[in-house]
Amino acid sequence: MDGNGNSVELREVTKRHGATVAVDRLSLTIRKGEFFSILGPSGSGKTTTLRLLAGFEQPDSGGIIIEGRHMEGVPPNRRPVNLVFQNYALFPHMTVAGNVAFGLEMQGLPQAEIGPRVTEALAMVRLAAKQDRLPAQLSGGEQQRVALARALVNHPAVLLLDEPLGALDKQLRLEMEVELKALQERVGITFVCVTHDQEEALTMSDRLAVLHQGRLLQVGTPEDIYTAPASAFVANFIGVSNGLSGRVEGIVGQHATVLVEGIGVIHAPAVPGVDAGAPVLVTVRPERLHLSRDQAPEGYQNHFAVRVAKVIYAGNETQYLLTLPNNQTWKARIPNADGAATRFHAGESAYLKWRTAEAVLLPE
Amino acid sequence: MDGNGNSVELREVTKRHGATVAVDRLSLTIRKGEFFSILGPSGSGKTTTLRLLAGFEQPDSGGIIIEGRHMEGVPPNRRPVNLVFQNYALFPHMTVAGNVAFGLEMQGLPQAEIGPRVTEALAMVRLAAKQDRLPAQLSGGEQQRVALARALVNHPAVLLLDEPLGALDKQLRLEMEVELKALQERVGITFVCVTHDQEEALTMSDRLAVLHQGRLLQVGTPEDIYTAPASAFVANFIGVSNGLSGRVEGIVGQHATVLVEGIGVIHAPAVPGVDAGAPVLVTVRPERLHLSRDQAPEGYQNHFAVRVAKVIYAGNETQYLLTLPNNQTWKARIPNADGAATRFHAGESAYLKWRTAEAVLLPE
Amino acid sequence: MTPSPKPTPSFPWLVIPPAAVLIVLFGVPLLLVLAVSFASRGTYGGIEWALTVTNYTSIADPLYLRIFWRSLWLAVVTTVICLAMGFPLAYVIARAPRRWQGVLLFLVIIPFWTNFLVRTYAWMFILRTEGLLNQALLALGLIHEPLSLLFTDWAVLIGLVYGYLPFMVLPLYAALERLDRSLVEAAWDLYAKPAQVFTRVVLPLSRPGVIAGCVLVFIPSLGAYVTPDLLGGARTMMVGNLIQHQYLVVRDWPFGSSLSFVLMAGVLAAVLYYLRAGGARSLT
Amino acid sequence: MTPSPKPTPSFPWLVIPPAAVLIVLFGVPLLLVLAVSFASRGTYGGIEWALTVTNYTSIADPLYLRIFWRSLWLAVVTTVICLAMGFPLAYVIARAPRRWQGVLLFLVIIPFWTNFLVRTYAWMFILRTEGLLNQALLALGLIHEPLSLLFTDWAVLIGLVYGYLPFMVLPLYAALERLDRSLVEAAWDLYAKPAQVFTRVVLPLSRPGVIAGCVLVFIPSLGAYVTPDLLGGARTMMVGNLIQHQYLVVRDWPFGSSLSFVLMAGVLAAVLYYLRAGGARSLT
Repeated sequence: MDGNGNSVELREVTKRHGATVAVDRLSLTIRKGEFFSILGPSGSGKTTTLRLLAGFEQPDSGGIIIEGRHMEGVPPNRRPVNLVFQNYALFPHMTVAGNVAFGLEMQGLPQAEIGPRVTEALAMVRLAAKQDRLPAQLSGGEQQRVALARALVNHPAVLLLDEPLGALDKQLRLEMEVELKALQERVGITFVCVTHDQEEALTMSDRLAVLHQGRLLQVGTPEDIYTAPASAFVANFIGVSNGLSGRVEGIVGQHATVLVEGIGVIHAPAVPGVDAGAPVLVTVRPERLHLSRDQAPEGYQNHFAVRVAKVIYAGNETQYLLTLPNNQTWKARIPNADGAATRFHAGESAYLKWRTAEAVLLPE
Repeated sequence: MDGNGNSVELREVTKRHGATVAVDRLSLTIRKGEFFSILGPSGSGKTTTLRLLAGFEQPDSGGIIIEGRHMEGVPPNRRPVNLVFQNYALFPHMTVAGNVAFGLEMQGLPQAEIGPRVTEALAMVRLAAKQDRLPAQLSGGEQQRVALARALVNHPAVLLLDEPLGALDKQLRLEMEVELKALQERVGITFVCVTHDQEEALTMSDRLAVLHQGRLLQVGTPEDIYTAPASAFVANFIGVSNGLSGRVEGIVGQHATVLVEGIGVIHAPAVPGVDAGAPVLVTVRPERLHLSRDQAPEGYQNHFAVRVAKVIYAGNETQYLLTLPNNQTWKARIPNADGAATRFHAGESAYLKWRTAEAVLLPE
Repeated sequence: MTPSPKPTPSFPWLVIPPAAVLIVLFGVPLLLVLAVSFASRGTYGGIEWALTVTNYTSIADPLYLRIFWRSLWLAVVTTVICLAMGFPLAYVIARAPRRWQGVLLFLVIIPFWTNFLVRTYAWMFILRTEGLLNQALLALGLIHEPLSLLFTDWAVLIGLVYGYLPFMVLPLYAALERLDRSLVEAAWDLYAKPAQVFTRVVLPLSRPGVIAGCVLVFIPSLGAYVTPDLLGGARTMMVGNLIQHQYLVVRDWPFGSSLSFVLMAGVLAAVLYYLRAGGARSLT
Repeated sequence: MTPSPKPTPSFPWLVIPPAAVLIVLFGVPLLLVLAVSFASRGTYGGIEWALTVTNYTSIADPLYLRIFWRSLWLAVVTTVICLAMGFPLAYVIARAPRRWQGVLLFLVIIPFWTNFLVRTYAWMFILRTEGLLNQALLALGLIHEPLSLLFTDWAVLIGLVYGYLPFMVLPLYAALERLDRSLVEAAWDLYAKPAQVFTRVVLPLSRPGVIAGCVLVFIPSLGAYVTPDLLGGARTMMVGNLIQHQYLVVRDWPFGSSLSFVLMAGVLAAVLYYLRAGGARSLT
């Protein structure tokens, strides 16, 4: 254990698969006891990163340090990490208890110690009653919990999770998001979770990294990344964003004005490194927009007329596709809290409004 | 074609699989040109219903009428319906164009007519450029669109879709929800879609049916079902709901008062058939709740003190787990629109408030 | 999500024995036979190491070419009959309830559990002039004179089909069992009649199994010698009998070896087609 | 989502021929052999339909029992050697890059493309006193006197392993190729050393393949007659030779039939174990 509180460090790690660079000079520091997610689309290198940490693959260059130990040449069976596989990879010929006991047996623990630890791990995932079942006799959600118990029973320094909720039904997924996070807080182990679902990553993680084509785009808390995405890709991946391309007209303190062709002047918070004259993308999230029949600004610094192109009822909210004066289409998500009366209809005109602070300026 | 505007009718249809009743006296009417969804959890009989419509299975009793024709004894190849399979079921040994042409060839159309219709169908799903590829060379989303084109090219009276978006990544799923609905409006064909994802069903459907254990629980527009669920099961399945068990104290016009042990009197809209003294469940959706530090009612008829047990940041909103005075846990989803300053922290006390109209009363 | 090469523990100590086995056990005998085929026959049988190609040139004799031609023809017909009979058999087994599939496969293989010689003799009892089949046909009044069935091409064909049908059924079953049922349903849904479902979807998708089955039946049929010996008699000699004759009776091992290498060359043509069609893996 | 029975187009015209085939082609010859085994030998060979069980009781002769015992022992040893050699071979093939798997399987099967008789003679050339192996060993100075290799149990074992190894490799390959790699990785991740991964995960999960391979090697080894005849000589007779002898030389078909039925009964014990273990489907 090293004293600096880091559980995992990747230093300039590169990994090629044939001609493609799966992971490209990736440097990351994951702290002890945090729930860290690696978020990215298919082919972003997130699964390769996990396999490098587990030891199934070796980096072409760069170093991996887990709990202060260099991992070069250390095979998976001698690393203080355990992996929860995407397909669970439960041993079909062993019972639930047999699966959970496997890691302890391989470590050569005495039977007297294995029994109680298996019982404890199964109790933790609420499966004590099914310890004599075979994996094929369990539901998907139960198999997932066995896979968790099988890894956690070894008290690894780091638990690796590969799309842990990907194979579950939607309802179950929402429940497991909460449960997984609660479990992590209880056991206090570092969790490193790979996922392509941004909602999952935001909900569960203490911090997360966004990967794209093997490169690290941004790392930070869910709120950092959601409210201040570092690039248009991150903004889009974290939740569909509306964008307007323009040029910075002027900057006064924390306030920037952007001239957008066909629309006019837009107000947004200034960001370091973006000066007057620079081409920028102004992004506003669909749920930060306000729609009204009233032309008055009502305290919103940005406001202009739009046409409602499409209305999608989605239970707790209504989604509107809006045609802007420059013919771009934006999306707005308005809560349904106020009832049906205030809702807009396709073809109607409306006023779109948002506050300066809701926009994020990205260099183009 | 019959004159009453109905595309599909199921009359008291029952289907057994061995000892289990997969579909139990199901009666449904689906109108011409509507996007109709059948929503239910695993084992609710929704897939069996679809297979009965496609003709792969025959009902044990009851009748199925499609476009005015009784379907008894009519094999799948002679029904005016086409199915988009959950796994797409594209023929791996045929090109994209070969797959799309298959149905037309089997109907014995002349080659001169098949060519243009295949081209048109592929253009509709934006895959004209890939007509000579094999299915294995396409991405999941592209395969899905080929499956759609292969069914739609036949101009069926009814298009059946089995979990059409189930195998797609989250980002793609959200895009396809909008695209599928737009496609349906363009071609004007009746769509019958089976899904377990309530968000998908709400977003895409004109009307939907909720199934549970082979029985029809409720049928109506998304708004009907979301705002006025007919039972606790529907309320829960359509979106996690908070519930309080109590007894009706009194009813005055449209207004009911419910006495809940440990909390007090709750106000809710009255529903027909529920009289004073009846045991009821008062449900309020997480996104209809309001949380404040201020004890004043602010126009909310229901309000009491709660303790914040857990705070989950989820990008556009924050989810709170709240401990009620009677020790129940409720969930509240509060938009993040107001910024971080107003957010609550775990362990804090707060006041939970909601308006009478936001609650739904269900008989217990 | 990302597809990636997945190195597993490589067990290096496992790699050396199989390499040695393949070379020594399989390679050496083949090379030896090849060498012998270029030697001469000694005065009293045996081998004289005088390098010659006469063992190959003398195959061009019309007598031998006729035997090759007859063998080829019988092997092709056997393969076609096995395919025609084996496909429905395999299809029924693959579509049977899971627990029945094992039993049905077992029934198909059961004849293999008895001695091949004994089984072939059983066919002699059935087919000979005073045999079971003639007696049955006479008793039924269908014929008035016993038919000459034994020692004809028909008897050899029956024996070959009987002997090699399981080699056709097993790979076909494997291919059909793997066939995704939703593809069959999709074709049915897309207006295909059952016969069209079969020809347009089931048959093309089981092609690797068809190829594997045909190769596995064709090759041993071509080289068969016990069946034509017992059921075909002297009139229907096949290449296998010719080789057996050279080895056991004439004791001309070099000529027997060259015959079997020419046979192998012919077989290689079929195998190359088979590999090109990617069918090799599907035979398991 | 719901699992449900999925009736596909049923092609009823496909069901009748296989039923007929199974009964006529497979059932009748077996029943005929069974009938013959209860008949008597005629004066000049042939069959006399005098019902008797002496063909079965006379098997109890110590001479025949010794032959049964030797056959059993040789078949067991052959199976064990094939398993020990076939498992690493199958594992290497199953873990090879996709495009190499077909080629490697082809190499394993290639000896089957030549006449079995020819291949067995090749082993005679290698093993006899003045054969290739003795010459090589003498030339290397490892021995000074040629060894007597031919006409021993060792020669028979080599011939049997050579002949039946592919029957072991193919089902093992099928089982190993199907093995989910993530299970191997999971075991490795859970602190198992490579040898433990092998014994705790790879071996148990390929059990159906092991059972299928063992049955497919054991049964023909037990009934083999060409190999012990050519490589074992008179000293190592096996049941297969005994049956062959009864049929072709002594012409006592009833006794030959009873011998082959007793052999089949012994084999059934193995098969029942095999079916109970659910291995039947995995042999394809």
